[in-house]
Amino acid sequence: MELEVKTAEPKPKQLKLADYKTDVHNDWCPGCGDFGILSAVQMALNDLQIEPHRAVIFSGIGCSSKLPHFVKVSGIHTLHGRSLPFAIGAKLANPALTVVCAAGDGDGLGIGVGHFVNAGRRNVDFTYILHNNGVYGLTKGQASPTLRLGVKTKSLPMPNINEGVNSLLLALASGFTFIARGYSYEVKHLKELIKQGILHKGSAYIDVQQPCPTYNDINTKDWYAGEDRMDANTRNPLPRIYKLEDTGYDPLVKADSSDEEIQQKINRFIEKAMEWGDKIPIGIFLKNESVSTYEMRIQERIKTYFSSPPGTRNIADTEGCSNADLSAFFAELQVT
Amino acid sequence: MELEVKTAEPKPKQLKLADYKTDVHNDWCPGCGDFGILSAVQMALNDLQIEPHRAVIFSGIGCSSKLPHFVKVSGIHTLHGRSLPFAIGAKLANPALTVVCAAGDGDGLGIGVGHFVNAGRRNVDFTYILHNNGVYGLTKGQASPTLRLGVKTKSLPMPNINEGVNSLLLALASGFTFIARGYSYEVKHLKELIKQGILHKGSAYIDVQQPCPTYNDINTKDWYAGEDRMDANTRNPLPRIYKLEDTGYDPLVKADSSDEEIQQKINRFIEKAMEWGDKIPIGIFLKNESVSTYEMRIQERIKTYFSSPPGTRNIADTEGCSNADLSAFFAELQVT
Amino acid sequence: MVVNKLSWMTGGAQGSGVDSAANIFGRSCTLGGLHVYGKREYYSNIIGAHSYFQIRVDEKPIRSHVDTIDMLVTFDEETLFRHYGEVVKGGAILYDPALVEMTLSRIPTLEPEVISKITAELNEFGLPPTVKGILSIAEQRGAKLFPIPFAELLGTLEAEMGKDAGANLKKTVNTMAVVSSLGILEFDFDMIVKGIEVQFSAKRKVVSMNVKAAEKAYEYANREYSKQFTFRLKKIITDEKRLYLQGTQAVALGKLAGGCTFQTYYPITPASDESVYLEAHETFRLTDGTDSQEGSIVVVQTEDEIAAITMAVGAALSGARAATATSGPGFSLMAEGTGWAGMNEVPVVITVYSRGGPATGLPTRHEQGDLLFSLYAAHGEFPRLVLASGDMEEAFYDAVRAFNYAEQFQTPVVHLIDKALANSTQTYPMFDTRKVIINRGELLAEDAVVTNGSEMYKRFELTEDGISPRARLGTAGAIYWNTGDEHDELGHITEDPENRNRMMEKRMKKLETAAQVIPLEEKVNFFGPKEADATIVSWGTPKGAILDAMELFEKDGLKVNFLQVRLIHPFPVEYVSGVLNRAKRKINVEMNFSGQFASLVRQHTGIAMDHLIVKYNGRPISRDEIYESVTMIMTNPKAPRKVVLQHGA
Amino acid sequence: MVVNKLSWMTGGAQGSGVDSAANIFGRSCTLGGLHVYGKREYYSNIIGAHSYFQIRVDEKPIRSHVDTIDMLVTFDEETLFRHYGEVVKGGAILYDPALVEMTLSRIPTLEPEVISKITAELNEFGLPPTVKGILSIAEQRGAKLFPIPFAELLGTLEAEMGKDAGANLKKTVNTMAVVSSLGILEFDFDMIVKGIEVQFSAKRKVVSMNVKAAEKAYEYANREYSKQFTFRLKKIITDEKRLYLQGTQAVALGKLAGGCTFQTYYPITPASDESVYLEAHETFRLTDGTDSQEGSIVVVQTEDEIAAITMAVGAALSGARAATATSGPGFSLMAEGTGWAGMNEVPVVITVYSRGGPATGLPTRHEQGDLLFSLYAAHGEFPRLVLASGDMEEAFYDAVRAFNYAEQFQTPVVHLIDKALANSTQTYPMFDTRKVIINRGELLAEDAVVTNGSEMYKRFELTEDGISPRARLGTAGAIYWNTGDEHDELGHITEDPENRNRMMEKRMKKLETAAQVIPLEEKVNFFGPKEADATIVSWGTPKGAILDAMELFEKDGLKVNFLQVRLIHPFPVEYVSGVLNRAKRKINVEMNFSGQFASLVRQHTGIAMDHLIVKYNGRPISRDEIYESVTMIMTNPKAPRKVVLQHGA
Ligand SMILES: Cc1ncc(C[n+]2csc(CCOP(=O)(O)OP(=O)(O)O)c2C)c(N)n1
Ligand SMILES: Cc1ncc(C[n+]2csc(CCOP(=O)(O)OP(=O)(O)O)c2C)c(N)n1
Ligand code: SF4
Ligand code: SF4
Ligand SMILES: [Mg+2]
Ligand SMILES: [Mg+2]
Repeated sequence: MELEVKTAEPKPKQLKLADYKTDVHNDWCPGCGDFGILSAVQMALNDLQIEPHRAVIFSGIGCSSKLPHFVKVSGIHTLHGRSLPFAIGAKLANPALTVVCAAGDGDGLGIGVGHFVNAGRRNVDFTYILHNNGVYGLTKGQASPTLRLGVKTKSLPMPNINEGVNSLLLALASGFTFIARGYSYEVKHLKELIKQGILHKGSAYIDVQQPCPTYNDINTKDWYAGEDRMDANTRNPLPRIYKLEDTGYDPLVKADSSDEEIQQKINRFIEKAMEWGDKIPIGIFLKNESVSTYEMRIQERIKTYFSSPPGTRNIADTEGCSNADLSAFFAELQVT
Repeated sequence: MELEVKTAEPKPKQLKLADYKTDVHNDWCPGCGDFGILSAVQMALNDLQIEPHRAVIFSGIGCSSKLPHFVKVSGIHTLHGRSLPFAIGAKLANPALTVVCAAGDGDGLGIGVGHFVNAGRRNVDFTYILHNNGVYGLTKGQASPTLRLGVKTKSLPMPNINEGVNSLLLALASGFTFIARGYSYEVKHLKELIKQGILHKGSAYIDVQQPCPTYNDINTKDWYAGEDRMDANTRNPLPRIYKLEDTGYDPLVKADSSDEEIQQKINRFIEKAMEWGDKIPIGIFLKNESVSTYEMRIQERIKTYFSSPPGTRNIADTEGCSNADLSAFFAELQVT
Repeated sequence: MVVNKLSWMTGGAQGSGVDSAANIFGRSCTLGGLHVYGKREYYSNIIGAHSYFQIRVDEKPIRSHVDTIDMLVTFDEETLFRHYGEVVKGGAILYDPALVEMTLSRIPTLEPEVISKITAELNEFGLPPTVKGILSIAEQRGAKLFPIPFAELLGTLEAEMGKDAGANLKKTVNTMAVVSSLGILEFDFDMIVKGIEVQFSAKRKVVSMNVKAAEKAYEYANREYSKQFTFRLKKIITDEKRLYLQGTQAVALGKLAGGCTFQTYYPITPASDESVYLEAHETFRLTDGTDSQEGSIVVVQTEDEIAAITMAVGAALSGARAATATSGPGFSLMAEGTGWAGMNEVPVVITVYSRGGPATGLPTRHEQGDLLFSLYAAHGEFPRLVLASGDMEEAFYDAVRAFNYAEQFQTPVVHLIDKALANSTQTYPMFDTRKVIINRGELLAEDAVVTNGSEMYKRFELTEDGISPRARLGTAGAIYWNTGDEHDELGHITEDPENRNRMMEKRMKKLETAAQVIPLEEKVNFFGPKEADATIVSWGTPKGAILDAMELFEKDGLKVNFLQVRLIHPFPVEYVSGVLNRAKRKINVEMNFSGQFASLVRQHTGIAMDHLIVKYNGRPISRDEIYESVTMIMTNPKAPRKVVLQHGA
Repeated sequence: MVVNKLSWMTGGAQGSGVDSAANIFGRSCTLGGLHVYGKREYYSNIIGAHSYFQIRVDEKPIRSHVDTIDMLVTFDEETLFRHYGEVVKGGAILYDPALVEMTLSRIPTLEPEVISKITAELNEFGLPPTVKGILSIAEQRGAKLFPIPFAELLGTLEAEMGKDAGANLKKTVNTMAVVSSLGILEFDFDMIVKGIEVQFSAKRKVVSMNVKAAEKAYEYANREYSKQFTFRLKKIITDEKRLYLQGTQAVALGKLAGGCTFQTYYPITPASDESVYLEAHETFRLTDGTDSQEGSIVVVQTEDEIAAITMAVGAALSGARAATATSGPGFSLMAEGTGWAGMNEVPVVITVYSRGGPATGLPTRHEQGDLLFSLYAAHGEFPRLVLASGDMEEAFYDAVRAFNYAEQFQTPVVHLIDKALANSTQTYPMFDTRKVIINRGELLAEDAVVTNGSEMYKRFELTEDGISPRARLGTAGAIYWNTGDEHDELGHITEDPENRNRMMEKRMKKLETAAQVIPLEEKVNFFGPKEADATIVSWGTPKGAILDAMELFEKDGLKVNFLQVRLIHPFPVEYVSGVLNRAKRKINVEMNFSGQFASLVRQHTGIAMDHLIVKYNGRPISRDEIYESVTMIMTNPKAPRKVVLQHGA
């Protein structure tokens, strides 16, 4: 499968990368992995030439969740853990919007994980970017749900007492139809993942390994780059990050894939998803095209859903009165 | 692996099954699958000869969550979706308690699934029984998170618009160390699962397929029994339910299992967990003995945790004054 | 003869068809031009526990239940044991004579309290603990006993219709019981047939069998008992168009009329009935005359109430008139999301159906215990509107207004309904959808966003009245930001103290604006004479019982007036002060323990109510309770400050 | 000479060592026997945004900050731009002369509001938008400018210590700036060395380098500027044992002293500092004299605040003194769990650290906006206690009392603390742990459950005072049930209306019991003369500013007294009414928009406050603000009813 997305031919009034940037002061720490994610988001939107007013970025609360303020598309900075239901509401009310969510790992996999699991069952068309830094950044470095058992980052008084959750596996179990992992210092690669996620029809989950130089002194940029382990021969570091697509991994499940094929793909998925430590794969783990979106399911019930969605349907007549003709419903209840 | 648990030699003052029953009127619908689960719980407690005051059953809200009132051990009928954190609090404050949770599928996998996922990371020693009936029983039959896409049970105005979640897969992704499935009309088998779950050191998850004759007219007792599909030859129904242990399936992961073995077991697990429809396996899917319990992790930090746990540690001296000697902490802050 | 004035009741195990039986009665009466008020009581149970349905019938509109029963229609023993004591002298008990030997101890669902009360009474009378025993007490107190030999009647029917009908015939027992009562009342049989047809419109097949059963029962009961009974129901010819509906339907219809296009919910008693109704009515026509089902509402069942409120808010951001409906436990989970909507000035409607609290409480029982919580839910300070409807008609129109207010003032609106209203049934003159005005406030049209090149659209522009022009997400030219943090006009985070002051003042200003803009008649209702010896103050569903009791006060020559507050927040301080300053004896009526509304009145006006009439046993207030308690307060100089009402099974 | 009376401030980017610098100052002063009050302000940011630390020093205890700065100690330009205007005539500004050419526009973190204010002022004076410009303004207003040539001093040091020290030396700039100020103040150098030692006790290696830097800075600044400056700090010999601590530490220590053995939390500003402190101090000795660390607390970081409250409740059921600590957003999520605890009579303590709301609001700023929410959080009615501490000492003892109340009355207790208290530092006489009495109420010992054969232990036994003997889960003989549904004495569900009444009355009775049992001195504090011309009423942290201002009123001959309410619920109605009925001019002081406490006073007493002094810009109230606003109200007959305080950067 091609990772790179061929983008639209330049239109007469081509939007530039700068058009996706705000002049809001960015107060992330120097060296924070979030900068790479921000760039990748802006680049992806620009590559896809999405008109800024048609895109909305939702976020929760955390360092990472400040992201929408730095992107010049509409941005809804919601509550801790709640970006998904806000986003789903907005998307279902106006299915023409391009909806992206940015959440922290505490935000999305701790307090907000109930929405994550339940979103999987719906397959609403959005792209969910999880800033996975192993810590609660904005509250000063407590362990996040992805930090592994026994790890002691800088600001923990004791080693982590909980096991870390494998978010790729969780996304699979929850039913996400697009599952990928990126790395915040592989900006171009990440940009392609985000584009693929946006183009995918359905719920796309992208786990992004994001170093937090301030609080996570274990999973640092150097660690990902393998600076702590040198190849005895080349004397070069042995990077932990590698690309799935370089191994011939095929994430595609089609509507007509056989059960056997699917089972095989899932076994492969799990094998890759469980890799950690010495080898950390990035790339697209799953792209399942066999599942309808929630919007399509609504459309089956409400024939005018796409043409006249909840957000923009006219509800009043020219005189400002309700235009709902409820006579049929009143008739059901009428007695005299 | 043996499913059956050899139980303690009858003690002088043997507790009888009746000792685990209350005389509270049971108001479940006739034919409800919950009755089988109730019996299995009572039998398991009795088989293990657990003294009633040492056991506590927690539940959420729903038909199924009325269960604790019918069992004569302490019973805490909590809030919708919250049985797990209540139970974990009680267990951590008194690790000598035998803690069982009973929850509905809406309760445990809808509103409460955030606690489920996060409980997996802890591995506190409890047994969690999920009454999986595909519906929200007590609120009159809305679709629960396990009901599959497109299924239209009796009380739904339209076919289900969400995909169902696979709770076994979810339990695996969350980190549960004991994962099983039972069927509420296989009471003895279920009883053994519950006993195994209680004896397991860590978080045990038992999904119980539970027919709700009132609202779920799809996954009925007859359906599980295969009454709708007859063997052409024998003219007997072809039951959907079968037992994993009859197929030689081995759920055991030991502390010293090799990575390869674990990967294999997980592949097998997933294959089985994904079976549905024509073949529905019950039995123990996973018993992972390689993970420490949360209580053990606390004990490593607080040496007197088991001997003097939060619930029963003495906090006052004989005169009724605080017995905490905080002089060392005050010294840290003292300035003159 | 008492004509067209009746208090009627039936009961039985949940799932045994009590509702459908009662509805046949209710529908027949309404088809015959009569008004009804019906009240349903049931346990938090699916099958087996006792439920009952009390219906009052009259020629004029009635709005409440009474404490007594003129006709108790039963087909099981539990209903007899629970309700025999409520039947008036001269009233009737219809029952199955096969049950007379049934004993009290055979009914596992009776609470110890109930058993001991009955036992005490039986002992007093020296009677055995059987149906026979309690019937005997009832008879001694003046009730007429009308046994209906169901088995016999069924036998005849079976003989007529053939054996095959047998099993299904048994299911008509409810119908037979109900129609027996109508037979005794000599009500127009055609109306009964129509009633059965409407009731079983979804199961056409059973109609004829039920009609046959009805004929038998009608004829038998009419023949045997009519002459002994002094109540009658007579058909009335009217050309008024009427609805026979439940509270949840009234709200749902109001939402549809009000242009609600997005509703989220998580199942909960009694709120989810509203959402399920909406789901089943998700498409409809528009008044543009086209034949297509262009009208629609998307109803989403969410994973919990946190998602319900936040998803509704998300939809509102995209421009939908969005709402969610819930009850106490769900509302508790919505606090944080409501605060976010307040901070970001998002119009969203939260319909809260109060039920018995705290915690899970009495999930199928009644209470008005969430008043103060609805005012203060969520940390911090932000504007919100709280309105409370007193009956179904108000609920319908308030459902519309809630959206208008939400969009006019760009803020969450809590619409308080309660269990009693949700599950009662009542006749109303047809609602007038032409009265439904849609006011979307300062919502910018697609092409209305004009920003000159360098200037951005300011979602939170500072204005005189606190209201900033609002754009939907997706509007060209109107990129903007929201954040739960304090923000500037663009919606970006800022912690500047001066901006903070301006934004707090801007948001809170909207409460003042709302207080000015909303007309008085939408805030309060005032009933009765201007000058009176007692002034009742209340909110929500006690309205019906109070209004019905006021007719009795008038008859008694007692001068009582009644102030109903509908807009709870912003509180109509001046008007309420005015009324209370004039009032001689100030009586507060509400359905909770502590008199929450009375404390709110004092908070706003400094005025302490002289008396609190409260009720917190989970059962709604009846007309009789208001009548008796208010009369007692007015006539007894030593009346206690707090009167706790106790009635209800 | 002004001796031992100083308002001092330092500031800088987050992460640049502002805190540690300020603490060196604070510690040195406290080690020298002086009292300090320190206030910290910072953005919701990790690195880079401006934070500042203001410290007042005095010989007697002080409890608040003031609006002016006597000494502004800086090492960056932003601090100069933000705070130059606050320096008093005769005060000093210490700064790095290398920064004087820095321009306003180069600082991206300044809000537009701040920039335009400074620009306006510079324009007025006709000065350029540089550090030089604002220093010139300050100088014209009478501030002394004391440049400290950090680069030069570092150069000398490097020369002395060798090149290797270079990089690390740079980090001592903060120390140098702070010590420079102490040098000018001629404070005892030994105390400074001790202060540095204590501050860097965890990083021993850097101590000597900092001491060297301190020597240089002290000597330079003392030599150059002492004579020009009229403030001095002098060491005081005292044998009073004192603590120098923060609010979160006071609460944490109170919890440990009070026998809290189980604390849950979900990270949130500013509450989590308390839990992190507890986690780092999870084992300790007991007073039985043994050497072992038998004392312990289990601290659990949960997945969210719903889990935090419910897990704490679970632990309480097992007998633990259990608590959770949170701030507004988290508390919003705890509503439902709190209601369950109320319904099941579970003792649990919820420490709520108020911060700027609504929603995410101003997460690192101050507000008392959650008062009414804390009273009504959760649907339905149940008893709860709400207490609010006014300072750290109260916070310590109240943390103990919260558990005693919770167990005595078997109900949730909300302990209101706030951001100002959480993050300020203050000196106190050593807390007396012998004063800590543990009252576990009716908690049954392991062997105390006596039930005769057939009779079961009744968890919810009906009693006179509403309190039923409580057993831990796991107690032999004491099997019992809890349910959020209404229940009988055993804890099983029942919907019986009479039982409902009894249980509601039983639970609510506990509020009356609490009101009777809790001694007045734990409910309120009264300060000042009995008769006065103005009575201030307040709650929580304004206490410090009010008390400090009262010293000024006394000097001015104004008669002012002050009622601080500590037990908010059950409200001390009689006492408060008594005080207010005697009061001439009633002034309410609190940190929120709408005057929540004033409305509560009116709700309970009918008495309207004459004036509200409120503040909602996110910054705590200062002594000067109280002094000025109260004086204005007392002297200006046209003083507005509502005075909004505005100070704070
Ligand atoms: C309900 C609620 N609880 C707690 C908080 C406090 N809080 C703010 S940010 C944050 C965690 C951020 O961690 P993460 O989601 O991993 O994002 P990061 O800062 O690491 O990018 C928390 C707990 C909150 N805002 N709301
Ligand atoms: C916060 C909250 N929301 C909603 C409810 C209403 N409620 C009661 S039971 C129930 C669902 C029960 O379904 P399930 O958990 O599947 O249990 P079952 O009845 O099927 O055994 C719901 C939604 C509640 N009690 N609390
Ligand atoms: S704390 Fe960590 S995640 Fe947050 S901004 Fe700093 S480096 Fe980034
Ligand atoms: S509704 Fe279903 S789950 Fe509930 S008691 Fe009845 S049969 Fe059982
Ligand atoms: Mg994080
Ligand atoms: Mg269920």
